[in-house]
Formats: sequence, structure tokens, C-alpha cells
Amino acid sequence: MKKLVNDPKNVVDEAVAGFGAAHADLVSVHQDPNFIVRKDAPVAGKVGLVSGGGSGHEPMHGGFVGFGMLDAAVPGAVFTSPTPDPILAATKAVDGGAGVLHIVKNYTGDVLNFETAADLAAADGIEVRSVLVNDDVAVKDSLYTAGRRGVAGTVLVEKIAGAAADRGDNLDAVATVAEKVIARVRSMGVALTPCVVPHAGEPSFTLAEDEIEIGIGIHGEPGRERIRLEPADAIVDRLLGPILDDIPFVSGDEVLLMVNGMGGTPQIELYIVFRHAAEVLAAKGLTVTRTLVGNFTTSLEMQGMSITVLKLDQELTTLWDAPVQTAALRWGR
Amino acid sequence: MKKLVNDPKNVVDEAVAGFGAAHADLVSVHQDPNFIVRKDAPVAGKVGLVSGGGSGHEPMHGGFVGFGMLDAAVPGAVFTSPTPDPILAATKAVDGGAGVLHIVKNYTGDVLNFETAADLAAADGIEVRSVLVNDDVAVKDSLYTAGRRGVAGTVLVEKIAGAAADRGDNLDAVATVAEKVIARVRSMGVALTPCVVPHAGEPSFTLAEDEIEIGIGIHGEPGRERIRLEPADAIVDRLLGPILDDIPFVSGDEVLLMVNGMGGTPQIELYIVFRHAAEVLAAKGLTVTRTLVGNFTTSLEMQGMSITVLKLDQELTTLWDAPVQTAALRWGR
Amino acid sequence: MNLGATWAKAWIRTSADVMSEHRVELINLDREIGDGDHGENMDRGFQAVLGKLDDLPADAAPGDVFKLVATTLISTVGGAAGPLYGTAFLKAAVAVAGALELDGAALVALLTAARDGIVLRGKAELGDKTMVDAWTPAVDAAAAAHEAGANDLDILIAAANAAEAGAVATEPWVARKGRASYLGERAIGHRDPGAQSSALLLRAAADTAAA
Amino acid sequence: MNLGATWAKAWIRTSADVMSEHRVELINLDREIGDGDHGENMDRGFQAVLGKLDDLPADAAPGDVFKLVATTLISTVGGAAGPLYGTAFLKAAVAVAGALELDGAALVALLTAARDGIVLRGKAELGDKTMVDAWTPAVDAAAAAHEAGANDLDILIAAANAAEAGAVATEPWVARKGRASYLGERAIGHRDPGAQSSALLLRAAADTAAA
Ligand SMILES: Nc1ncnc2c1ncn2[C@@H]1O[C@H](COP(=O)(O)OP(=O)(O)O)[C@@H](O)[C@H]1O
Ligand SMILES: Nc1ncnc2c1ncn2[C@@H]1O[C@H](COP(=O)(O)OP(=O)(O)O)[C@@H](O)[C@H]1O
Ligand SMILES: [Mg+2]
Ligand SMILES: [Mg+2]
Ligand SMILES: [Mg+2]
Ligand SMILES: [Mg+2]
Repeated sequence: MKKLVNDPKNVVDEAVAGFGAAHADLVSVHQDPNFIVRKDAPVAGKVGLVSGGGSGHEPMHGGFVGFGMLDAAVPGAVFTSPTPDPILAATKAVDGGAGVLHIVKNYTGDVLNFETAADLAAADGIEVRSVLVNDDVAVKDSLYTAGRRGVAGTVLVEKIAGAAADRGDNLDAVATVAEKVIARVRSMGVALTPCVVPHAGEPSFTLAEDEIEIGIGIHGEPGRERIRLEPADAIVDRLLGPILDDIPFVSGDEVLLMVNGMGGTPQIELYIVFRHAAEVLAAKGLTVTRTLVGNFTTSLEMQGMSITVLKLDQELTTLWDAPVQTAALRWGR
Repeated sequence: MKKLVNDPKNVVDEAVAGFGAAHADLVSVHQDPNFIVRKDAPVAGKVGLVSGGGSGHEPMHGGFVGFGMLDAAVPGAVFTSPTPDPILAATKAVDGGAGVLHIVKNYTGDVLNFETAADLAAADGIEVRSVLVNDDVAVKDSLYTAGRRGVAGTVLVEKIAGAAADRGDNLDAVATVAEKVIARVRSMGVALTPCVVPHAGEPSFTLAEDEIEIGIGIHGEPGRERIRLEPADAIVDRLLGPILDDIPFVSGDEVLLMVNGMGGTPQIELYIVFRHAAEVLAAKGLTVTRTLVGNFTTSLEMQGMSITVLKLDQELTTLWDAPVQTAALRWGR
Repeated sequence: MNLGATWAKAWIRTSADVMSEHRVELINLDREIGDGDHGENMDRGFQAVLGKLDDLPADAAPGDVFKLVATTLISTVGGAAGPLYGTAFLKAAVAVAGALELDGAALVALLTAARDGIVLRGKAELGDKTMVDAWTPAVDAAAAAHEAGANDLDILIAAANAAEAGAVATEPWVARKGRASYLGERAIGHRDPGAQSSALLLRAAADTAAA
Repeated sequence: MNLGATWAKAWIRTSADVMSEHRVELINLDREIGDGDHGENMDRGFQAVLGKLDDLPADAAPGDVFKLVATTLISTVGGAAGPLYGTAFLKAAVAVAGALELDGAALVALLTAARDGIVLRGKAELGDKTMVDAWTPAVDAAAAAHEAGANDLDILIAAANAAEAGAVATEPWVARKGRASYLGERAIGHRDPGAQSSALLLRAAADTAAA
């Protein structure tokens, strides 16, 4: 394992400190417990948005704290949901009197820890609502699983709900638009290489020189299926099939197409993927009106990518286009 | 070699096409020969800025085409300088009558091909000036080398010169400010892993599980020195020493600190690096007033990073802060 | 050893040692069918508990020990295991609240409450390939041993044995809860990390009672 | 074979085959002390030339062939090698402009002009570990052979032999130009890829003349 780290135990603390130092114009960082809040938090009268989860998915979530997106991000240990304490502290720090929305990715650990924090916040008189992001179509949402996972679609939920909050929507309305995005967004990913959790020191799975994992999550966990390496276009087809079948998307739909790098994939490959994904959507009669390409929801240094498709409408498009000013997503100001 | 590619021969063409499809709001893409221009090119009366070089360094340079930065980017084959034809075509496409500045990284291939294109453009009546970026302190600038290489500092040259051009500076003035940045910016990098050029199919060098290369360039070329893996902070010290000695930076200076990922390094590690780099600069009495952290000048999927320090002054700070609207760098609009 | 506060603290101290010792083993189990952090999570949590045990008042009852374990695990472990083990110890603390020394019935009540807490939070059923598959056999074995007139130590040994067997039994199963459920058939052949850490914990309980 | 346009074209066709055949070898040399693209660059460039050779008018002179090679290499190779080889062929074309068939003096003039073109563009000196270290010995050997009264074929063979020896001779050197110069002492022990491709090119010239 070769990493640019000091003591593996300090990875998250040091990275959070570095993030705070690098983006002091946008955020304030609290350590012990670790959380990152908008520089101007709490914003009086505005619904506060809090997300969080295990570290190792950067820029998610800290890179999305700022105007027009999250009010706070709570980083846990690498690939480990944060405990309720920092979630509670972040919730209090961003409560501007209009309530707080927790945007939670659907993993048992995240759900349970955010649940506890929400209960504690409620006990302190803060109105908290939660939404569960579960966009990963690689996992069937059935009684026999923990349900679908939340992956890169989370970024879109955070951006759009953040825009709704910053235009003054109330807690109900922000939660409703977040649920709307969740209902309309689907993702699926592929890994070419595994990743190594610093404290584990070994990859979470191994792949032969000609193997790839289809349907991976974002925690270095193995996927659903292991296949031989294929050309990029064929891999794109494999991911887009289940995505497009799931909602289903229909001809005439306007969509946002996101190609998300898992952390170790060169951008040049992401654009090769984007090119074919856009072709496939066009062939299905879908119009790609908004795009996002880059590393947004990563798995440390994993090579691979995920494709996310969001069915847009006028409201979602307007909220997507609204100004955002965070470390990782920025436009309009 | 596992990559998300189709035929290795088509990597650049397909990626450029995908880039154009993903960022149609910002750029137009020309294929055969490949070049990327600002959507509104040529801007009448504005100095045109053209940069380019081998592909594999994305987002450099295509990701920096747009308002406030480059007018055109010319991608060559992977790690191979483009030929004069597309450089000439791009130069013509962005000539708004005020002349064109070529921002060239100091490699023999880039220098020769841009030189030829500039001669041809001049023959067509376009006034062309060139600046050579050579910020890499890993290579001694002596009679006995091809001179220092241009690496991540190029991004700062492009941003600042771009802002000067967009505020209406003439060709002389834009070239002068570009030279000023070049005179004040220094970089040095480290690789934890090599990278694989798609058409080569094999890594450009190999490193044992406990080895790193200090002083690498951005072409997967070996560095100056191979050492045992060290803690991140020690590596940062190794890179900052030569950087700070070279100009020299002195106590009281205001600086921009850039931590640039080589493509395969997780962001969490870049922030660990940033944290210590900022500490070291503070200890030397330097004030970090501007920051940039992320993958900007990459070597495909190489794991590693480079540190860049630019000595700021009022003019450079103002130009750095000026609005920019490109795929990879965006603020103020 | 009588099952008073001294035992409760010894149990937790031993558990901390055991989690450190088995950290890599638990990480490896979790790498196979999860995300590779379970050993790190448990180790971090129990080390944090260790740092707080001495702050307990001299007259603390076992329930106070378990309450401290609960709140510390909840606030330091994270992931799925943090809330689940935290709730287990919280419910266990309530079940034995006030008692200065635990008898067989209290032991069974403690284990039952802990298991019920895990089920309450995690909604897993027997056979879902989770820590419940260690705890439920342990509870049943403890209850049976108690009914058969076994002494405290033997009740704990019965529980530990059953938990170990339960953890082993998860190996051939598909998972229906937690991260391993994403893997479908590919979880087959791997032991559930949480069931394994549960077995370690209950073995520590028996070992310290034997001392 | 007489050294007319037919030979010039055959030389270039053979060079294209040779660059394809040695593509991986040149890539590997360049991976060691450069950036691993030299074989790819040369192959791409000569394949492009191949596609254009047939467009030449029937009465094209050797100089016309070399001019086509020059412009095509310049516009398809890129990197350092593109402008350097491009200039070499451009200057060679000028040196033999008009001649329908090359004699020994013309051959020497051609090689000298090519080498001078490379030096003009690249400013490398002998011993800098570049393609110049193949070309300059080749020029010298060709001139000496011509002076000694050798025929065309023997002049080309002398040039090819000297270029090969020159390429081999670069191995123990530190580089002072091109990417290999960044490596300092670490370039020692590796042959310069451009010197090697130059030797291949000149061997192809001799081989086709022999046919
Ligand atoms: N719903 C659940 N009910 C009971 N136990 C569960 C549940 N989900 C997960 N677990 C247990 O938690 C263990 C994983 O813990 P850990 O790795 O620390 O958390 P995470 O899965 O968040 O990384 C699993 O091995 C399993 O025993
Ligand atoms: N200044 C120079 N003069 C002569 N030859 C040079 C010079 N710089 C580089 N070369 C030659 O170019 C070769 C490298 O070509 P190539 O790999 O195609 O280009 P690049 O170095 O741009 O990747 C070197 O092996 C060397 O022979
Ligand atoms: Mg986890
Ligand atoms: Mg090159
Ligand atoms: Mg886990
Ligand atoms: Mg090369």
C-alpha cells in the first residue's frame, strides 16, 4: 500500500484540517468531532442541509458545502459512517430556525447513525427531516437486501435540494424536491481496480489483469458480477441498460448525464465513456440537457466510474442551474 | 493494462469528442485536426490564448478553455506534442485581430511544433508571441539539459494571462504578465506509481511496493531520484525545499499554494499534503492567500502529486480572482 | 469470579484486548463481504471505552459499566456496528439496572435484552447473516443452561460456544441485511464479521468469569 | 537499384515497414529514458506517408518524394521527432532538388543536409545522446566512402553501419538534449530511441538500394 499519508489513524483528521485551510473562504472546519460547515452558517430562516458518511468519497461531501448546496458535511472514518455526535453537532451548527434536512445514503450504518442524531436533535427542539438516497441499480431493492445503495446520484440530490433551500423553500418543500430527485435518479458503476483502505492496508478485493467488477458500490466492496475487460463502449452499454430500464426513462425525456470517476481513472477515459453514453441516450430518444463529468463520488484510488442519469423537468433544471459555490461544484457566482 | 478505452488509437479523438459533447455550453470542438476553442471564438479585439501539448494531462489544457482563460487548446497524441497543423488551425480560429499568445510548456517537441505553427501563422499575417513555461525545479536549468520542464505551474500562467486578455490587455501586456508568472512560479512532483500510455500498454517505469520517484515530470518519465516511501509530511518537505530555494521566496511574501494530483491520487491525500505544505510555508513566514487543490495537470492514472508555489503581488492576485468559466476552473460567473 | 462490576469491567477490558488482537482478522472478514472496516471500528470503539472505564465511580454497578460501554461505542464506532452494539449494551444496562451482582436469571435477561436491542435497531432476522446469528443462539443456549441449573460461568460458556457455532454457521449463507446483502450469492463461503466479533465478545465474557 | 524516384519510394515504403516492425522496440527504448511514444510516433508518421506516396505524380523526382515525407512527418508525428525528421527530409529534398537520379556526391549532400537540418532545429551537438549521434557518423562515413571511390550502395551501407554504431555508442552516455536529459546519470546504459530509429531508417536506405 502506497499512500500519501502520515499515521493511517490520522488520515481523516489531517485531510479535514487541510480542507479547511485550503477553502477557508467557503467553509469552517470543526475538529473533534469533525464536521465542515458553510462559512456563514447558520443562515437565519434557511433550511439547513446536512449530509455525511464515511470518508474516502471526496469531494463528497465536504466539497459540496457552501452557498447553494450543503450547509454541513460530516465525515466519518474511511468508509465508516460517522457517529451521531458530530452529526448532531453539525445539525445544531446549521440550524437557522427553519429546520434541518439530513441527506443520507442508504447504508445500514449511515441510516442508524443519522437516525440517532435526528432523534437527539429533535429532543433539542430542532425539526429534522431525512431523505434516503438509493440510486444504485446494481443492487435490487428487495426484501432480501438492505435495499439499494446511495452512490453518485447523491451529488445531484444535494445540489438540487441545496438550491431549493437557498431560494427559501421551507423544510417540507426542500424534502419534497430531494425526494423527487431520488425518485428520478439512477446510477451504476464499474471497477477496474480495487482500492485500499488506509487502516486495512490491503485491497478489498482483487481483480486479475483482465477482469473488471460490474455493479460496485463506493466502499471498495465487491460488485455483483465479475467479467473480462471489455471495450469502454460495451461497458457503458452494460451500465446504461439497467439504469434506463429501472425508472423507465422514455423517449422525449430531458436528462442530466453524469459520468463520475471513482478516484483513480484519468479524465480522458471519463470523456470516452461520456461520449458513448450520450450516444446511447440520444439513440433512445433522450435529450441530454445537463452534464457533469469528473470525480465527485469516489472510492479512494479505485479505477472505474459510474454513470448516473437524472430525469429532469423544468423545476429540477432551474434548481440545477442555480448558483452554487463550493470547493467541488461552482457556477453562477 | 486496464483502461476504459476502445481502440487505443482512438483514445484522443473519442475523448475530445466526449469533451465537446459534455461542455457544449463552453467550447466548440474541431476534429481532424483536433482542437478545442471557446464557444465565442474569435473574440474581436481580444488577444487569443492558445496552449496545447500531449494528451494525458487532462483537464489540462482543454478543461481550461473558456471565458477568462484559454481561447483554444490543442491536444496531441498521448504524451506527444501536437503537430503544427492543428496549432495553426487553432491560432487562426481564435485570432480576433489583436494577436495570439502561445503558452508552451518547455519540452523539445512542444517548442519545435509551436515554433513551426507560429512561423506559419506569421506568414498568414497573424501576430504571434510565445512564452515558455518551465516551473519544474526537479530539473536543473543548465546548458546540459533541455532546460526545466513546464508542469502544473502552466495552469496558473494560463489563468492569469487569460484574465489579462479578457480585461483587454494587448499582446505585449498579456505576454508580459505571462512571463511574470513564469518568473515567479515553481513546482516539483512525486510519483507513487507509474502510468501506462494506452498505445504502449506497459508502465513507463516500475516502482517497488515501498519505492517512490521524486522529481517526476508529467509524462510518466522517471524522476531524478528513487527513495523509500516516507510519510506524507516528509515527502512534502522534500518537494518544498527545492521550490522555496529556487526563487527564493522570502518571509512576508504572499503566495498561491497549489497541490496538484497526478490523476490517480485520492483527494483525501491531496488535502493531507496541503495541510503540511501550508504549515511549512507559514513557518517560513510566507502567507498563503490563494489556494488550488485537485487534479489539474495529470499524468493519466499516475498516483502522486506536485506542489506549486507562486509568488503573488497585487496584480497577479487581482487577475487570479477575475472571473473564469471553463470546464475545470470556474468562479465569478 | 462473581458477576459484579469487577467482572463487568474485566469483561470489557478483555474485550478491548481481544478486539485489538483480532482487528486484522475482522478487517479481513469484512474485506471479503463488506468494506473492510469492522476490525478497525471495533478496536477504535473498545479502546475508547478502555480510556473511560477508570472514570466510573467506585460504587458503579454492572449496569453502569454497560451504559458507559453503550454511549462510548455509539459515539466512537460509527458504521452499522456502532449503533447496533451500542443499543445492545444500552438495553443490557437497562435490563440489569440496579443489580450489584448478576445471577443466572440476570445474565439471561442481559443477553436477551442485548439481542433484542440489536434486532430492534437492525431489523435482522435469524439467518440474515448478521451478528444476530451469533446472539440468538447464545441467548437460547444461555436460557437453556440456566433452566438446566447451570452456574453463571457455565451459562456464559454455553452462550460463547453457541455464539461461535452461530458465527461459523453464517458461512454458507447468502446475506439479507448489511453490506454483504449486496453481494447475493457471492457472500456464500464467508463468515459474517459482526457475528464473529459477537462471538469474541461473548467468549471474553466467559473467560473473565472463569478467572 | 539506381537511386532514382523508384528507390526513394522503396526506401520510404521499407522504412514504414521497419518502423511498424520496430514500433515496440522504439517504444520500449523511449519508456526507459523518455515518455514511451517514439515508436508510436514514427509508426504513425510513416504509415501516413505510405498512404500518400501513390498520390505523387509519375514523374516525381527523389526530391519530391522527400518533400512529401517531410510535410507528412511534420503534420503527423508531433513530439520532438516530428519536426526533427521533418526538417531533415525537407533539407534533404532541397539538397537534391531537380535531380532525377542521385550519384555519390548527391547522396552525401542529401545526408549532410538532413543532419544539418536536425542540428538547426534541435541544436544538439555530437555526444548529446540524440539522433545526431547516429546521423553525424553516418554523414562522415558516407563522405569518406565517397571520397574513397565507393559506389552508391557502399556509401549507403557505410552510412547505415556508422549510424548503427553511433546509436549503440549513445548507451553509456548522459543526455544533454531531449527528455533523457532530465534523467541525469540515470540515462546511462540506455540507447537513445531517436538514434536507433535513425539507424533503422538508414539501414532501410541501404537495403532498398541493394535490392
Ligand atoms: N441490519 C443489521 N442487523 C444486524 N446486524 C447487522 C445489520 N447490518 C449489519 N450488521 C452487522 O454489522 C456488521 C458490519 O459492521 P461494520 O463493518 O462495523 O459496519 P459497516 O457495514 O457500516 O461497515 C455485519 O457483519 C453484520 O454483522
Ligand atoms: N534537441 C534535439 N536534437 C536532436 N534530437 C533530439 C532532440 N531532442 C530530442 N531528440 C531526439 O528525439 C527523440 C525522441 O523522440 P520522440 O520520443 O518521438 O519525441 P518526444 O521526446 O517529444 O516524446 C530522442 O530519442 C532524440 O533522439
Ligand atoms: Mg463501513
Ligand atoms: Mg512524447
Ligand atoms: Mg464494514
Ligand atoms: Mg518520446
